Amino acid sequence: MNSFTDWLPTLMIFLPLLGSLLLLVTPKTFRDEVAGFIAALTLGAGLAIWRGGGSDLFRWDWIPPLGITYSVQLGGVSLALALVTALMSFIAILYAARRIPNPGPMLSLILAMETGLIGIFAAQDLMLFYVFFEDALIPALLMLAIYGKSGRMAALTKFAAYTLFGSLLMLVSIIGVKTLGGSPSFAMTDLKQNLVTDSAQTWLYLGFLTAMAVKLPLWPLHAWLPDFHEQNHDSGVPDVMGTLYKVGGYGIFTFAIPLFPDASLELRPILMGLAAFTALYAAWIAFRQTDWKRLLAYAGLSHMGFVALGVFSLNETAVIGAMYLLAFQNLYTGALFLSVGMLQERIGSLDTRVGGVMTQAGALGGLTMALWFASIAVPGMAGFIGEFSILLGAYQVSPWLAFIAGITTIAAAAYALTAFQTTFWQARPAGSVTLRDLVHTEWLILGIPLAVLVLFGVYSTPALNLMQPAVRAVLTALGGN
Amino acid sequence: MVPTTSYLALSGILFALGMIGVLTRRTAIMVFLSVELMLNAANIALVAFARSWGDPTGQTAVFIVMTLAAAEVAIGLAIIVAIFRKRETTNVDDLAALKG
Amino acid sequence: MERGADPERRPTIEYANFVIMLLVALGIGIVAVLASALLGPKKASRAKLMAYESGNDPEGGGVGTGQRFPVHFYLVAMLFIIFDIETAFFYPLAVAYQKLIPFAFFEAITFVLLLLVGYVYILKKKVLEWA
Amino acid sequence: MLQPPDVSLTPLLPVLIVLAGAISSTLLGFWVQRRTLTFINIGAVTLSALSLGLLWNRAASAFGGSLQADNAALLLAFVILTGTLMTLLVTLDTAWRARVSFPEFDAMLMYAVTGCLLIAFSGDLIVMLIGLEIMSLSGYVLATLQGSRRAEESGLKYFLLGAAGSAVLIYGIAFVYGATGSLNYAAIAEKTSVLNPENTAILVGGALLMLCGFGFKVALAPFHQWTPDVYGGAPTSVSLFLSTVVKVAAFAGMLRVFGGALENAPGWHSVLAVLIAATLIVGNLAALRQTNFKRMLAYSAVAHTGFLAMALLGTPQVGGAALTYYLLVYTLMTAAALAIVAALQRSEEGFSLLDMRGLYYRHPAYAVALAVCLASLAGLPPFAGFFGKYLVFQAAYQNGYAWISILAALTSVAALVYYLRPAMLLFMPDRTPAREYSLGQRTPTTLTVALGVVGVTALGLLPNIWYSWVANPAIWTLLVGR
Amino acid sequence: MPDLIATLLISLLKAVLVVLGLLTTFAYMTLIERRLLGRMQLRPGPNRVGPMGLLQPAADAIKSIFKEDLTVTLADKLVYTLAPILAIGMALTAFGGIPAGPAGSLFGENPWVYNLDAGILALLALTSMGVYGIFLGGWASGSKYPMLGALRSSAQMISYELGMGLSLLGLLMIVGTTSFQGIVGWQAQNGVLLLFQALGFALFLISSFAEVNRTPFDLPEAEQEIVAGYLTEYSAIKWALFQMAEYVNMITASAVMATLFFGGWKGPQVLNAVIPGISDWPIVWLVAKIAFFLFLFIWVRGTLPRLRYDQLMRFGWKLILPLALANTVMTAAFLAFRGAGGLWFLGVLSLAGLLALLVMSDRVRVLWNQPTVRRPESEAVRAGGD
Repeated sequence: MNSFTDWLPTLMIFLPLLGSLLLLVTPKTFRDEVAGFIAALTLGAGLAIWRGGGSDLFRWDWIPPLGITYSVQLGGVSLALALVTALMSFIAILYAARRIPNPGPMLSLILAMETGLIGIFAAQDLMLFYVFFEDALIPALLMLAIYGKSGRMAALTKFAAYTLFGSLLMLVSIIGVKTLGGSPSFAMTDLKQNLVTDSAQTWLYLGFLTAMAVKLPLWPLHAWLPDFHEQNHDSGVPDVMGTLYKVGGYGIFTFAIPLFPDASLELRPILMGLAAFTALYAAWIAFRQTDWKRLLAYAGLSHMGFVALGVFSLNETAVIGAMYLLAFQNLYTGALFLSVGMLQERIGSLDTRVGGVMTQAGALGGLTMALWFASIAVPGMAGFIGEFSILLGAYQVSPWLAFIAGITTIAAAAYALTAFQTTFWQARPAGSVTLRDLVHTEWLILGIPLAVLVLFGVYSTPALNLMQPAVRAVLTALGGN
Repeated sequence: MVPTTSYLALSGILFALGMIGVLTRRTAIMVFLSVELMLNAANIALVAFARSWGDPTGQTAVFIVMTLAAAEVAIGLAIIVAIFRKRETTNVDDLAALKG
Repeated sequence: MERGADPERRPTIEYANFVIMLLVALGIGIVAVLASALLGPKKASRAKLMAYESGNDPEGGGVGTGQRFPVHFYLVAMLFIIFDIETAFFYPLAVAYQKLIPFAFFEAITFVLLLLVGYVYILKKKVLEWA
Repeated sequence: MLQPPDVSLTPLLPVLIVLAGAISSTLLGFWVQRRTLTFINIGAVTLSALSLGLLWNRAASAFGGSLQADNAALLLAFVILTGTLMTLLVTLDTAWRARVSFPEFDAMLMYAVTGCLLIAFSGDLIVMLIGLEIMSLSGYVLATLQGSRRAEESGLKYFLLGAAGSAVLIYGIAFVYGATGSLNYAAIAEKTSVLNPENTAILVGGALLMLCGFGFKVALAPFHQWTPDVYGGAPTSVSLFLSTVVKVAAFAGMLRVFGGALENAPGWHSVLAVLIAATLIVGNLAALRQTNFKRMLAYSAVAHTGFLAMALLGTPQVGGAALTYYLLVYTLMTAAALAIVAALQRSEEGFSLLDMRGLYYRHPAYAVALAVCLASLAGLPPFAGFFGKYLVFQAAYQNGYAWISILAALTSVAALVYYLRPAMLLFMPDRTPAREYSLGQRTPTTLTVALGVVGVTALGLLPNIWYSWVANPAIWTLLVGR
Repeated sequence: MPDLIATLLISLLKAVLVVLGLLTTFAYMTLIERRLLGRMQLRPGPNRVGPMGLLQPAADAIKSIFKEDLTVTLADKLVYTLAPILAIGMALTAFGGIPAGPAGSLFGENPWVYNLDAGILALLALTSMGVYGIFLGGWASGSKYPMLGALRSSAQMISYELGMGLSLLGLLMIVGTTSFQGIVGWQAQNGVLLLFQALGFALFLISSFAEVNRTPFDLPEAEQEIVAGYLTEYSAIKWALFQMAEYVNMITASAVMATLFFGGWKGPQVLNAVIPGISDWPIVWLVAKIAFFLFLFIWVRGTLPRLRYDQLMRFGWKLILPLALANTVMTAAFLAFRGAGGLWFLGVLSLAGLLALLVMSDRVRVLWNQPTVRRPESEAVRAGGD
């Protein structure tokens, strides 16, 4: 492999950050274009890596005395997630540029956060992972701070407190993994050869899990999520990034399972139970929401319960499904947040009971409905493949839990369709202003994710081919099922 | 020859008295005097130990400590006087502009 | 040379002598005060016991009532403390001076120079002026 | 005819240069303006820092080992001088407004730095004590110098508690001397490795008393009560100095004494661990409740004391490196944050958290810089504060104090919240009129802030810039000298 | 053990003797002083009580004991009573350490009450304690004038104490011991220290005048300025005790000067040629020298006017203190650089310094004479600011 491809992941990680800094000095008139261009370039870099079949591990000793390395690799699951991130960031930028009056800081922050997110996926060193993990937090917080609503301070505090509570415990675990295992560095390659054993492993796993459970999120560490989404800017752009930031499932898959194999087997029933409960509980709560943002937040939570169920089951099919779902739920949940943003722009509210939107804004309604179908796992959409695989895999491990999770899909249909119906179909109150339908880039913003969802719902082979070897590699390390 | 422990007991008592003074007295001057008491307790301990080791280092240390005490007196009194001239009180409890 | 004391105990004896001297000296004062208290007449009146203020009725006064006086006196007190401590440092050096030459010479010069810094400072600050 | 005495003054060079600056401030103040003095002092501090390079790896010592210019001392001195430089730069701008613009201010500052350096260079307890007292006494004056009610009050509190702390410390020194018969670090370390039982009690007592004394100086709970009042009540540039340089020096002393001389002494580790736990809890939780930014930073300084002290729980080899790394980072970020406060505040009370709302739209550069400092203080990567925290966690962890690490991690959550809240407020759009000084940006302050922010970022991205200097374990095994 | 008790009893006896001797001297000092002053001022002085007024002291003593002892209402009773006792106690104790002859020369006993190695230091410490007596006395009176007087006196005494302490440093460097016996012995061998420390002696002499509150430094009792200073509220025996302390201090100061600079209890060695051993006669020489200094005290009182307070303080701080330091440095430098040479050159230097000072006295006088105009407070604060 030539040196350029070696550098490609690094380029993909830091290109957005450069762009973000560049935006600070860009004149106002070009700002949107520059941001879009950078995001597109990042996506292009990602696609280039995909074409090359993923990148090799790139390792550079960052801080030798501490054993912290800069190890990055994009391939398999991480590449898929990075691609989705790049795509959704691009779309978020498109919408932000159109929708937000003074988008400068927002665009910068989206790009900065993109760096953090891609970094999270690319990191193959625990410390580096932690660094990116925290880095992605700051832009998210700033977006909330700058563009949020009146109650943002409380939401922000809650969000930060939960995340950091978890991540600091994770940090202690990380230190523990290296110190107790006696590994020379924090790079995954070294850590895997120096596993911690016995009860210490369980404790460290728990520390790690706390962070990931917050970020999944998993009941009972999810309380920050609805507030976070509700208080964010109406356009839904920060929510897209927030959705992308739900990297808990990935973290457990890439780091926790290989590093704590015994512990993850030991704790499997409890964790699967929690996951299934989260899925069902979130669906139930979502059903009662009358605010689109909160509803979507709980819907996302419910999906994350699924992802967690898949990951914790340690079953190959389920894990692949989980990763698949994780990747693609970003697309539809993100797109749905944007559609909600468009809706809000038109009717000035996020209420699910405005009624009659469909008659005046058919295209918005139609695309939104299609995205909801993806969300509730209608066959032919990418979401279906994910959820189905998870249930299939989980059933082999624990039929009852799979059954509980299965109920969730029905519940999902219920809450999604109810809300959709009250918003778009029901009779429209008299005296409302007329609504504009989708215009210009809005078509692209909702259309591209939908297209991708349909594409991978129908023709899933490329994505599965990408993920399967990675998942298998992780799970074989467990020593079979 | 008086045993070292007696000196230590004396210094311990002085130190304890100073400590009690610091903790219970409310006038700046009295707190300050209690601190001086503690310093002298330390001096006694130093001299006693110096004698028991037959080593003059401890005695030179006493010299230093005395100087420190003097410097503390100078600066401490300056601060106390400055405050007293402004508000006619040196009661520590009355100083509450900076509350926790 | 000393009577009734081996060299080992001589300092202790001398300190005992010192205490005796101190007690006798203080005793004289106490005896005198007591004698006067016993022998002197006691015909106090209110006017007699008033504090003296050039014939006027005294205002204020009394111990611990926070009488104000020029801040200069505080300054003198502080300067005294500082310089006196310096002197205290100088005494051992002076006594051992001839044994410690040349080190002691540089030591002394440095010491005096530092002292001078402070002295010049207070001089320029006009602490030593009484106007 | 007269031979100069055989005393090598080279190891003293950095101290002497700073002392020369102090003395020149004392005397020249009558003839030249204070700004000129400050420039002279900046020059002196820079020279002193350069002379550190001259002494590097020479392991020089003077006065029979009472003064050690070993690499540990040089590194600590470098941190001290950095903090001093930043303080001096800030005072160029703000001293006039803070009504402390007289030569005495500079003189006291430089005397304090002389003391700080002496602590770092100390080779026995007496030199350490002298340095500590020079530093503390100058500190009391600095805190009071403004002459306002608030400053005087803070000065008195600082003085009374500081003096009590010194007394306890000296009593501890007396006991350590009693147990070992020496005041020299090396001799103490030698004696403490083999102790007969009756002396052990005295030694433990002495170590604990010294710990309490140092606890006062570095503001370990429950000896921290003076900190918020003093840092909050003193002029901001003084708070800056006290919370960086003075604290660094006090920690240098702790490192010398506990990491070196008393390393093998029993008992103090566990007590220190308990104190640290208390400090972490008290400092972080109290900071959470503050509404004044300066006061919040004061409590955060208490909390940071807890983190810093964790390094002392590690072995000297690991802990010394961690502590020194963290100290520089701590100095940079705290100084930069307080420099911004000093530049923007309307009164010396600093500003309330709510005043910071929307600062980004009025002073974008300062706001971003402040946010970076806060993020670094909070320990968010990639800023250097993170690696500082990481290193001390690791140091404590490796030496068997996992529970402290976990507690520190948990209390850090509170820390992150109270740091991030103002950081976020900075960026919240705000229509109300500005409540800070509008003519903030001036070259020296900007320079200080830039130094802090660039330093924090650079050390975060490439910690090796500084860490490779401090990481050599050989430096810290010789904390006591030969 | 009986041996020890005997030693202590003898010490007690000596202490009582010293105290009685001092008190008698004090009593007759007052008479002599008044007579001498009278003579200087061309008037007879007290001459009614007894032949030549010789019973005057006894009359005074009886009077002060039988007078009414007042304690003003607002006074702090305990401190008010203790202050004069402290003053006289310290003054008397200080004298006990001065040797009056060689060891064992007083009927087989030592002609001193105690002999500490730190002789000079102990003496200085004791005389410093005298300040407490004065200050506490003024403070405890609970009245304005005594308070101010006490402050002034204390400030004066501590200021000159510095000069006094520092002016001895050169002497100590030369001799290398603080024990009186050692110093006397050194002088017997090398010549009296006055020869080598003329400047130091001059400074010590002046400081001593200020320390014991004698003219021209008798501000503490300057009746014209602040009533009677710290003594205002004192009467009867307590007042007498303060007076007593002052005179005893004067005697002590004379004795110290005699011991440190004039060879102490030893007479001039040259007289040994006339009467062998005369220079070693105990007590005689010391008494003679003390008498000389006492006369000097009185003589000065009859000659010089009193200084103003600001002049006094400036004189102490601006002249005595730096000169004492200079003397120290000069001696130190001389000792360090002299090589094998003798001390005589130091004597010349010292004397030259003293003479130079006298010659330049008009220039030097500016230091303390000219009142400086005090700047307004605000201006002083701003000075040097930017």
